[in-house]
Amino acid sequence: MADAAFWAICLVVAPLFFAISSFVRGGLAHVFGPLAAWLNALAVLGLTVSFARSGPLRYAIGGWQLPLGINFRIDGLCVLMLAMTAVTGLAVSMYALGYFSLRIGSARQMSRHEQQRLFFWPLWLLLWAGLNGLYLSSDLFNIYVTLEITGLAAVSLTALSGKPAARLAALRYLLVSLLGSCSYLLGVALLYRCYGILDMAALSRLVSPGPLLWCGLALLTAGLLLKTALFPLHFWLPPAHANALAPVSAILSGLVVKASFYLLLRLWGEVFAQVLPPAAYVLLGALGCGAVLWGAAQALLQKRLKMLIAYSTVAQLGYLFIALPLIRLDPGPAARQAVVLLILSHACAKSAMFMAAGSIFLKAGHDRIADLAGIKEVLPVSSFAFVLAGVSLMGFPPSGGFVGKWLLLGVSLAGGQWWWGMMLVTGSLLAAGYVYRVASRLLVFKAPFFSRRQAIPPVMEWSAVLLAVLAMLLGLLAGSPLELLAAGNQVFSPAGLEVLR
Amino acid sequence: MMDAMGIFDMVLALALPWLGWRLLASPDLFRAMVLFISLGLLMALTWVRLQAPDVALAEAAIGAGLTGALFLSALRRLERLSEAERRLAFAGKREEEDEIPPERHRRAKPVAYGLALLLLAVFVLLLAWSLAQTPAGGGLGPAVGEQLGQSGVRSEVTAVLLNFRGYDTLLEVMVLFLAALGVWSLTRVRLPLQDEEPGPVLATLVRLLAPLMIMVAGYLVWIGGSRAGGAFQGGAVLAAAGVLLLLANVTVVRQIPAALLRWGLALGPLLFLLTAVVCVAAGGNLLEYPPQRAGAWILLIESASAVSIGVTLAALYAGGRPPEPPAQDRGGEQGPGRDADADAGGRQ
Amino acid sequence: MGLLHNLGTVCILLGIPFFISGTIGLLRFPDIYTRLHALTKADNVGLGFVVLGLSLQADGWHTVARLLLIWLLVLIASSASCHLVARAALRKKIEPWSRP
Amino acid sequence: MSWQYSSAALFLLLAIVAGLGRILRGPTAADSMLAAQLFGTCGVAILLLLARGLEWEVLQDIALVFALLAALAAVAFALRTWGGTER
Amino acid sequence: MNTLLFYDFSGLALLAIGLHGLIRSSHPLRKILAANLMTSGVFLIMISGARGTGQTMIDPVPHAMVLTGIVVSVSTTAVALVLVCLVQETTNRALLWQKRKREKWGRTDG
Repeated sequence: MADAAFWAICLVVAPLFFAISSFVRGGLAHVFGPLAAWLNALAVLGLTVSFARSGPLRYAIGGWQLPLGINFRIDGLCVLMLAMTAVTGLAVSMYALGYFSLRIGSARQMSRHEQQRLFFWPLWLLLWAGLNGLYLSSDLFNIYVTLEITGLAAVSLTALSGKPAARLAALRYLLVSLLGSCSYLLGVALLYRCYGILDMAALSRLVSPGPLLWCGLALLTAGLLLKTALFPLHFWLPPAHANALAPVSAILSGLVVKASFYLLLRLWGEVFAQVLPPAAYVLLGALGCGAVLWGAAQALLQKRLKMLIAYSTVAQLGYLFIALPLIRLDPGPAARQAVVLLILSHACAKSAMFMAAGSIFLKAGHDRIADLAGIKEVLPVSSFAFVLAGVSLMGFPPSGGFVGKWLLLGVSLAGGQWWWGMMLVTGSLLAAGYVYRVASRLLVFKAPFFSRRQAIPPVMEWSAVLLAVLAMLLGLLAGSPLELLAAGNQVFSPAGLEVLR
Repeated sequence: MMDAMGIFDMVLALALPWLGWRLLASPDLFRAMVLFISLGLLMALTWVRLQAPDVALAEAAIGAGLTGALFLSALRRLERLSEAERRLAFAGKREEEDEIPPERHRRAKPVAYGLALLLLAVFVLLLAWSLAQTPAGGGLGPAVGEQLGQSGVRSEVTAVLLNFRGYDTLLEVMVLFLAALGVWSLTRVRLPLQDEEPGPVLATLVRLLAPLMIMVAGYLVWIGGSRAGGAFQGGAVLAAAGVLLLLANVTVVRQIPAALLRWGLALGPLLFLLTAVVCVAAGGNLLEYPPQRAGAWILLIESASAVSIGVTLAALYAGGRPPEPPAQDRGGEQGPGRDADADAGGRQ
Repeated sequence: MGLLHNLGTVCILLGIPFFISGTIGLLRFPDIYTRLHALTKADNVGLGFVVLGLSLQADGWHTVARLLLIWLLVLIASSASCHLVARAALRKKIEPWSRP
Repeated sequence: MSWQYSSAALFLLLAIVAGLGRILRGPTAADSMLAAQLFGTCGVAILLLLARGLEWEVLQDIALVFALLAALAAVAFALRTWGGTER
Repeated sequence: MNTLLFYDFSGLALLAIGLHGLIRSSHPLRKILAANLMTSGVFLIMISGARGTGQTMIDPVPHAMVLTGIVVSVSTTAVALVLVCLVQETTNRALLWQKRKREKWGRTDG
């Protein structure tokens, strides 16, 4: 019975089960968490193998056929996103294992530290189950519920650090995600009222231009843009990602933001591809350019390391939105493969960066960039991980970011719209700016660095390095994941839809 | 011309936005919350007029009962803080504040606000026009009607919730569990000091109403199969009983051991998950009940979920995790009085 | 059978003026304590008449029993809450209205 | 649905809306507490009349839950003033 | 203009009022009240769309969606309210909002 459907069920049921059991048996939380992480990695491996063999699959939950029941749709893009979540999630879980095993000095923080350790694992596993459910499901309302699980778990994790700034950021994050979910729900309601169907694949065949369709689609997109923190709506992201605990920031920036972009990619690339005018794609691309410029500018000005990384997330998301008009421009697979590659490499690189920053913060006691000089003497591995992740974020060959941007550059020049390519290049230069700003502090040799006697467990440093190396190697071994994408089906071109029945 | 029920609909449809507007515009927060509860009850009447009895029950129990009680307890906590704040008169007892970015007060420029209002108005008009344009297309009603036979229950909404789209409800119960988990991770519950016994009238009222509420909750879960009712509505009424007990500060509620509470929260989600997995083990798809005994499975899931929903919503009203017994809290840091969690630095 | 139905209708129509008088009392009375009287006493009698009328027209004893249970519950709840509200008002030292 | 039920229900709804007018204007917070009272009686009456008029048994269950919830709201409002005060 | 559109427009009005309140109001409790108003407006639009033309059966799927939506909105509201109390407690300054006038209970009290 070890076919793709079985592994898909394990991907949703296992994290939920371990989340509940780690809540009930608080003492064993730090055992259930990593166990669930390894099981998840195993399930994704099984899913990839059986998917490569048997091709795309639709699984009817509860045995009810399409118009009524909810379906899992397992295709190339879904497997890649699950693999990204599994790999990054495994690295973050190992990092968190080390992070929470640290004994914090004073007794006063003992119970606070104890609470964080107890509640981190159930919240993180519920978030993970929400992400897996979101990538697998092909039903718009079911995706609304998984978005809620992911959003609520992310807010609770942000507020877990207990500091006033983190709680204020969590409250603002919650209000924004409340507004986003409400507009997404209204969009789903209007589409259901118009077409009477909730499934994405079926909807893409029924869709025809009409006033209610435009309103519904506009609301869906507005809700998802709020949750992806695209440029004008990004105000809630930096404080939330910077003030959270180190493993939580890695999860938020690496994985949670990707879920809503994945949905936008599905809706704009596949479901409503025929109906949407090119001008809409150009608008999103323009907002993406704004995000790249504004994010990079802010990152250059930041004094705190984690704020710099958070603003770099805003900038990197801009690249993904620049890829949308290019997908519309080029019928071939190049732009689609590029955007998937950018998503994968950003997830690994950004998580590695936040993990390294977390180790640096624990060792230095602060994260002011100006005073970090000479830390490489004390934390060589984490500094190397940070710089390596920064380099792959910049899009330096052979990293995944480089291959993605190179493909996009090719598409934009071939299609004659050179301004997207030009924006990619300036964005990369700006990214180089803020990465070198930090790297120069980390790598330069300076007077002995005053640091706490805090011994950083090696698992924390090496999980960050491995993830950074993976982000770097993604460019070289880009072949296998991308042919997975093709093997499944031409995800976004109309030809692919017939396969989905 | 318009018969009496047509006027009834018109009055109701006009009363809702009017009440919503006055609610947000009212200067006093307590009155805003009373109006919010009245709006919830009027909304329940609207659901009755729109032939949605299940939603009317849920709106009355959760929308008006639970959410209103949540708001009132939050307002009470905030006011108690402002009083305590005045007593402290900023004596500087606060630990050195974590460096919070100074909030640039974006003066609400009238131009930007006017523009946003205009944009909102245009979009609402566009939406209104397009709603009027498109006839309400036939939804999945007929499809549900055909398959109702094999769903094991007679009420359509319960069939859709528990069988056709059972996966949604599984994730739904997880959302509630997650909310309780989030609230527990944020703070510890602050039980009000018992400075005076609740009056005799209140005590008898609670002694009368609480058991009746629990009975009605059981009735709603049982009737859920054939008529309006079910796990959510039953759970909500159960939670209303819990809220009543918490409000009247009944001492038995405080002695509930934390372990029992944890199992109460985890029972529904865990059982739902296990039945889903057992269906797979029995050879069907996820959540595919054996056809002939689907009704029994659904009732089992509903009753377990109702208990858990009741406990979860009451825990949400309590607003924090139960105080740990001193033995477990090795750190001995029993945050006296206000549980000032804020400890700057140390953990980022 | 028509007699019971008509009697029921008469009872229902008798109940409505009580509700209206309760509402008018609520609107026009000078202070909280008198409004409490208006609302609690008049409306409950009105509800009693409506329940009586409906039970006359009811098709079975179980409906009558259910209606009476609901009415009894409303009676208990409104009298208790009237007491609680009045006590709360007194605690807030709201002076009862006296003829100027 | 025969006229007496629908007209009675209409009058009761107008009574509720008029009552809400008082709650909006009511000078003291105690006046706002009357809302629960108002819905407890008029709301339940409307539901019972609609139950009989539309021949719909379910509405009586809703009326029962309404009565319970109005009682809970009234207790919540009243306790609002002198409930246990934390330190 | 059948009665169906009454409830549609009423839901739309609730949505607009809620959105305006969410943006305009400064006290976080009012923001959460406004958010709940918005979701009620969305539910009203969903359910009034479910009542097909006269003779066709009522469509139960929007009812199930609204039930799920109500439970989601009560969970989010509960977490939001606890967060507001904590933010007020620890920072003691209304950072998210500027307190133009102190929301005091009973100010209008007799």
